[in-house]
Amino acid sequence: MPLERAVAENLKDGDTVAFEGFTHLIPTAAAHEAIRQGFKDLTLVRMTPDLIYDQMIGMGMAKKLVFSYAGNPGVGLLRRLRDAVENGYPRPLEIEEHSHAAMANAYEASAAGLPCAIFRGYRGAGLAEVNPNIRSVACPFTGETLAAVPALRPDVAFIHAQKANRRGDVLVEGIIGIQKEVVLAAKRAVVTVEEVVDDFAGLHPNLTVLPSWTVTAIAVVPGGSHPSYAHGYYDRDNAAYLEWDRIAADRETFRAWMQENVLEKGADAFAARVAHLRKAA
Amino acid sequence: MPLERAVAENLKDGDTVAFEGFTHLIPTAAAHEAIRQGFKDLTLVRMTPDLIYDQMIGMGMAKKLVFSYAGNPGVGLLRRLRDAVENGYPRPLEIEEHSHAAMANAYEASAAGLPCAIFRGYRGAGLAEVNPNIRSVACPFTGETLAAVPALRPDVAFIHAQKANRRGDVLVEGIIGIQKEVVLAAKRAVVTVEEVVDDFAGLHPNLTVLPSWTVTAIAVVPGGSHPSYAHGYYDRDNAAYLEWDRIAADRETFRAWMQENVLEKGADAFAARVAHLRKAA
Amino acid sequence: MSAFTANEMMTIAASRALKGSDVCFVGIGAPSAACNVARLTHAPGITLIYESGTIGTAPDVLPLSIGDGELCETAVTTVSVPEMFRYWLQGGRITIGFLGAAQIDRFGNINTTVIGDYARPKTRLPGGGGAPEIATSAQQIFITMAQSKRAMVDRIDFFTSFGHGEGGDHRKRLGIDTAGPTLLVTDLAVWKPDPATKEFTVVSLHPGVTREQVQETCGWPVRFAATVEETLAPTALELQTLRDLKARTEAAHKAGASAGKRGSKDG
Amino acid sequence: MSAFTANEMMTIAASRALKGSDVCFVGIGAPSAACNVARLTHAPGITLIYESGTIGTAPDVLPLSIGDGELCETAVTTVSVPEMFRYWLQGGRITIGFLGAAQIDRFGNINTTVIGDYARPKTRLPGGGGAPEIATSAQQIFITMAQSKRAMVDRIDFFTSFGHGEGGDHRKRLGIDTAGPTLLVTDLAVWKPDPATKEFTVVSLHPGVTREQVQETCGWPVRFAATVEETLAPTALELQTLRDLKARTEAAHKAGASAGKRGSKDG
Repeated sequence: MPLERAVAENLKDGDTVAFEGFTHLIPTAAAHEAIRQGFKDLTLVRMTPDLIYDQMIGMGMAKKLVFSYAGNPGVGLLRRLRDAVENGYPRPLEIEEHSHAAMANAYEASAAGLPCAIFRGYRGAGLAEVNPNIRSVACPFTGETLAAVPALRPDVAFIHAQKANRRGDVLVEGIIGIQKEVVLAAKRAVVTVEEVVDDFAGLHPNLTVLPSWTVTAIAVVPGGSHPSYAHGYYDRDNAAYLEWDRIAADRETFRAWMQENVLEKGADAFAARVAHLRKAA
Repeated sequence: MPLERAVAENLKDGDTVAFEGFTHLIPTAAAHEAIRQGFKDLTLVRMTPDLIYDQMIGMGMAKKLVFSYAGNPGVGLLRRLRDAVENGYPRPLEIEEHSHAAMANAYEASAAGLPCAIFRGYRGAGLAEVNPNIRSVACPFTGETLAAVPALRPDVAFIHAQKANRRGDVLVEGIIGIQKEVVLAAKRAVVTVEEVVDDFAGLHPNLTVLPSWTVTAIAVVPGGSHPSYAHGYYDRDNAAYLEWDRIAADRETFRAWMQENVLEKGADAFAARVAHLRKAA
Repeated sequence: MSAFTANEMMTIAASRALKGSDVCFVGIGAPSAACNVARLTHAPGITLIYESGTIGTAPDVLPLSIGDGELCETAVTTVSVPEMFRYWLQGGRITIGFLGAAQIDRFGNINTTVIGDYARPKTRLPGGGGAPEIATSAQQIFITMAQSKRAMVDRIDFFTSFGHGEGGDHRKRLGIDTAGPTLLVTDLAVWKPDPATKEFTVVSLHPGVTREQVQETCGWPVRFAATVEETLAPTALELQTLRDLKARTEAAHKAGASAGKRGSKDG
Repeated sequence: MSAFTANEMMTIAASRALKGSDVCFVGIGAPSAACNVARLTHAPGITLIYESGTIGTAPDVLPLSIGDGELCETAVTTVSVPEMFRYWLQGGRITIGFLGAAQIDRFGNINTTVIGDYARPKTRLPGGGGAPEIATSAQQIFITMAQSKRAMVDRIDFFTSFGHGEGGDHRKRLGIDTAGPTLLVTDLAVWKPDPATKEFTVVSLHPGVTREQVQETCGWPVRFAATVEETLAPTALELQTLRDLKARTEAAHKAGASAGKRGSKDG
């Protein structure tokens, strides 16, 4: 299905939405489509909000951010996010902050149908004092106090993956991150893929495959995770991450860049962006 | 290292030990070596005790069994285990009985370093009334009552796997069951493998590999999971499972069979047992 | 159509209750045969899951165990056992849990644990395995078993897995929000729970079976629906599919010699 | 030996603290460089783990992010992020957690969350990521950072991750049974916690560094060990290894053009 329709049919104003990807397979094309469609009042969930959430926050689409590490990976801070948190520009942003362990466990618990996750965490950590969604339970055998966080159940999850087959099963490989858990945790799941193949015959039986009936919609967008990368397809565009630091530093520069590179473009622009990052044959 | 030494150095009388394998990759050779070395007062842990625990219980080595399904898979009951539970022969057997979900979660929790596992289980189930290790916790967010079981931390785990490399990393593939969790859950882990290869170069990055530093000892025993199977090496010996029902039905027949096939044999007997089960080239 | 056995009728009647959109958690034995007949006839899209971790499997022969190699070789993906019980069963992904039973009562409560007292059993059965959580996490439970007074009893000796408890809204009172047993297919009849009491009620008799035969092989006073239909006899396709499946299975499982023969296909 | 920078000295001094038997949870930046220099010099057996799920990785160039493709391509295995935090970190498999810091206090407590008040921050930093649990689940914590009064402060603004708290047995009082920060390597000195108070104490000054320089770039009154040694200058091998690594890294990361060049090796 075209990405435009997949996004329109599955995302609504006010939704809690996760565009997940752990440095690898970040669903940039889907995020840009959501920006073009101009959704409002979103609660954005992600372990590692990076460029795409900086962009959505900078465009004023987010009322709340649930996260565990908000940086431009390997570069520094996220300047649109800072502007929203520090100055309330373009609108104030409520934040719910966790550790990676908490977020990973919370997605996992939701995929497992549980209302909460327990883990050994947050001991001595300041977040436990500022986030009311960090609570505790006592182990009924040892009495040990364990941290508890609510399961993360987004209304909709977006991920990028390498391949789908004609039946609609999805393959994720390489750094698989949290891709499987977020799809199983969410009420609806939209996947962009690099390509569609006839079938997955010959694949090793233990790979990370999401059966077709766990996925709501699939859109083919080659290059759709640029400037992140897709293992086996193209490399990370490190220069784009460095460049983002400059673009996001200034409100006007940011606006102009978004206008030119997101609002006036479509999903078909991504293939060209990764052309120079593909492996030599 | 020779299996004899790997077992002698890692198993002691009175240990809590798990010989795990979920229909696939059952560590029969290791269990037979333990029988030959005549350990006593073991607490045997396994989701699916089958022939090898029937054998160890029939030989009087076990004082307790922790399990979730005690059958001869696809055939019926375990007759030596029944004799121990129903008649105390050759010695009484204490049992701690769980569901599969509970055992799987308990191994998982132990691999994850937690003191207990919580899950949505045992609702309306009789086991919750007869097993004091089934307790509950309330979700601190929803108030829902969830089942809790203590983490399973065996003194030693034995598994069978397909391959090790020269560095000592271990590959498990196909039906991976609980192999990884039990190794990470146990204090010591002994692995028998079909073969050793130079390295794992070219393997897909997301396969189930246990790094060398998670494994205490490795012994090469081709055919070591007969009459179970090793995916990619040989098929399940269904006839042996059917035949076991006859052997185990009678105390004397059992004793004679053990004498001939276990006590008077060594690990090197396994290769021949699977010769007719190997795939045609 | 040629004659058929009661067992064949049972398997085929059970298979008809499955839809192509179902995600089915399959027990070994009669459930496995019914699920695979459904897959090979009217429900090719059905997803079969075995608790060994194999998701979307399509075996050519019936497995002897829930972890046979062919289940993995033909699956969409094979996951670990903890993941199976956490993401797939507890995660609410299973539409139909298909169970057998050593003992069952009129409310679909199942015992596969012990005959007699738990601490001092007359017969120690294998135990629950996955059933306690299948019974409460799968959206619906189908049960299939041959009738006998030993198996269909007034009171089961142990609650291995919870059906409708004492009937009525007992599940809801325990906070269980899945439907529980919604179908029982025996070698004689098709049963469904009464909407209010949740007692299993005969809704259809297999061809040639009388009400008396059903009562004679059941340990509680059998209730029949207002209208009891006759189960449609197996079609030629259904019967042929089941018999071919059983014949392939028998050939494959006969002695260890199966390996060589299957090698050329699997290798 | 040729001259070396303070930053090079810092990385190399940190690398020396790692052993071949260590299983090291690696943060990006200086920790990553130190870990890889150790691997390429005296500790080839070391296991490097990045929180993206890559276990036993051996990158030829330093990754810009913790999830670069080469980490996966050279790893023994790559697991999911939940598994990484559950089995590998929380499971107690990590001997050394290697962290950087925006702010640190004398007890090794770290802040990477906010400068100023949490609710109304002057500067919103990236946050903790994996650090809160690395700090308590890894058997020991090594920290490496450049000294400055802005970074080494009397009181940190936020307890992102717990070091020795108020010092002494504070960890034990919270039920934390791991050792916590046992080493701090800056661009000027090597610090270790006092056995009793747990306050970081200078045990070794890098060549040419004075006590005054250490104090001038530190926001608390610095304690020096009874005997303060001089850090061994980088060996030729160490320096060459680090510089080669940095040169390879720079070449690889320069513009997107790296892909074509690396293709022949990776493909």
